[in-house]
Amino acid sequence: MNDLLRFTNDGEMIVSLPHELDHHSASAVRGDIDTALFSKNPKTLVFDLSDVEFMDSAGLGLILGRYARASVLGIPIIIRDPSPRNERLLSMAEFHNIVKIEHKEANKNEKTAK
Amino acid sequence: MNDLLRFTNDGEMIVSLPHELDHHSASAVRGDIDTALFSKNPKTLVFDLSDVEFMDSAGLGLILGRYARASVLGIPIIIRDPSPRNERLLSMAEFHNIVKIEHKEANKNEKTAK
Amino acid sequence: MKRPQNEIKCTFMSLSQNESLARSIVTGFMLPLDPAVDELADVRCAVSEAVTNCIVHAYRDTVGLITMTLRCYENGKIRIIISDKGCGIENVEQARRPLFTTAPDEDRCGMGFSIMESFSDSLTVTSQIGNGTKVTMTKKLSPSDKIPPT
Amino acid sequence: MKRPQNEIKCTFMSLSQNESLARSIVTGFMLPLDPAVDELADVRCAVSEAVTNCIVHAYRDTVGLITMTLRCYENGKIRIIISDKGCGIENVEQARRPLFTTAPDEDRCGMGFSIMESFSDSLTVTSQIGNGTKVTMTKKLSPSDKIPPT
Ligand SMILES: Nc1ncnc2c1ncn2[C@@H]1O[C@H](COP(=O)(O)OP(=O)(O)O)[C@@H](O)[C@H]1O
Ligand SMILES: Nc1ncnc2c1ncn2[C@@H]1O[C@H](COP(=O)(O)OP(=O)(O)O)[C@@H](O)[C@H]1O
Repeated sequence: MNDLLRFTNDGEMIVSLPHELDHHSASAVRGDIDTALFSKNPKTLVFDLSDVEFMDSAGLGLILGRYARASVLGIPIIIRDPSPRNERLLSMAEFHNIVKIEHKEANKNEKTAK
Repeated sequence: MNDLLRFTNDGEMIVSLPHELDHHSASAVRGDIDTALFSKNPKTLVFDLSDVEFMDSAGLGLILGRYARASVLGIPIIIRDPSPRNERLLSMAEFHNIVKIEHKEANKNEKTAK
Repeated sequence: MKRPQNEIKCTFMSLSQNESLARSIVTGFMLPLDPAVDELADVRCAVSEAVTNCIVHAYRDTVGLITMTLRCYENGKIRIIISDKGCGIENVEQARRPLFTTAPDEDRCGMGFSIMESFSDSLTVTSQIGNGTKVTMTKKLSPSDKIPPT
Repeated sequence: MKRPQNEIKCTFMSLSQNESLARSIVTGFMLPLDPAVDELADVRCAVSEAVTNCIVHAYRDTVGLITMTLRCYENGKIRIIISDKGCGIENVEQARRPLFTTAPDEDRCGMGFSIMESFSDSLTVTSQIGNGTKVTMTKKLSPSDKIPPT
């Protein structure tokens, strides 16, 4: 995976989740995410869902598993730019209660428009 | 099918073949093409292949069947803008010998560029 | 039930790469039925859950065969049956509860059956320890507003 | 031959809408193998020909079942078997000749077997009158230049 992980100057570790996020693809990225999480010790862990066209409960499980690890390290999690459909899936598993879900794409476009 | 058939001022009847041209989709358009061919009596019958992403021998058969009917009516056939892959398929069935294959998209772009 | 208008039965190995294969098959089967975008997405997701369960739970640490049958009927109803010959489920009622999972350490979150249930009109699960599990889902597609091809 | 790395067997009705379904299945099966664009297109076309023949010739004026089996092996070889229980072919050698067709008035142009042959590495056709036809194709995919996912 090429652009799975990015690190910003303000301490965000951004995980760009794959186009089709199922058990197969989740298993393929999990190790890399965990390794980076422990070695880079970011200030915030961001899951960028803007490219995720398909997601099932394996995506929920992937995020939940990282949430558990990040919590131990005291690192907050943000879920960024889920599609309406994926946000519905996240709320089915009550993710709204434990992580911040934000929409940055919209803001970005606003800024560009000005 | 919405834009299957178009008629130009210089007597061309243009058939825009579907994205996936197999036996199923060929059967769906065949009747409309033949009805128009006999009722509108165009000067030239053009098969526009620019949108055809997939084609198998059913596409060859569709064109060949129209070729036979058009020949009886004295109407010449032009195959326009096949992809390299589809042109290879046409030449496997020796279509070069019986119909004109032309590439107009390139010309069009040239004109636009000027 | 009446004769199906179309039917496909597939048997494939319980490899995780076949999760996307199963979704491709469902998509290919449903597209001629002209489903709404969300209906197709619902069914793709429900199928993905059922197939993943066979791979992750039924054939844990082994590879076995998964059977998927898709049927559609004249009234726009589709029926999907996904079965395995794996370990089976001890307590189906418990397994179907939201958030219940026997594999939390593998990032399973126990939402598989809940998703299948909410993305279909009916979900039946039958299972026998040591003999496998069969999941049946039905969904009625909304009437298409497009003109059917003649 | 060695055990396949992956395998799927499907049985579906001989309806023309299942021509595209068969192509979807092949695509879903091949994508994880990371085929070259032209290799995938070749196989999709060859499969389309074989499946269409079952619909048009084997089960002419009736609906029967088509079976498609896809296998891939470690060395990048894939094997595709498409069979029907339809009318069978009287003279296979003749049927395989370019431009030979028994259905010219239905816009068949007799290029099906030629295309299957040129788009695969090997084509075997066995048939029995009244018992059906079995088409087997193999193709070796070129080694992928992309890094396999770890
Ligand atoms: N096909 C199956 N074979 C065996 N056990 C299964 C199967 N499907 C589900 N289960 C059991 O039911 C439980 C709940 O399933 P599910 O709701 O899909 O959540 P999850 O897959 O996240 O665990 C699983 O943890 C497993 O114990
Ligand atoms: N599955 C089949 N069952 C019965 N006959 C077949 C089958 N496949 C091919 N044939 C026969 O072989 C002939 C040649 O097939 P093909 O090369 O695919 O050309 P086409 O399909 O255009 O006729 C067909 O016209 C038909 O008579």
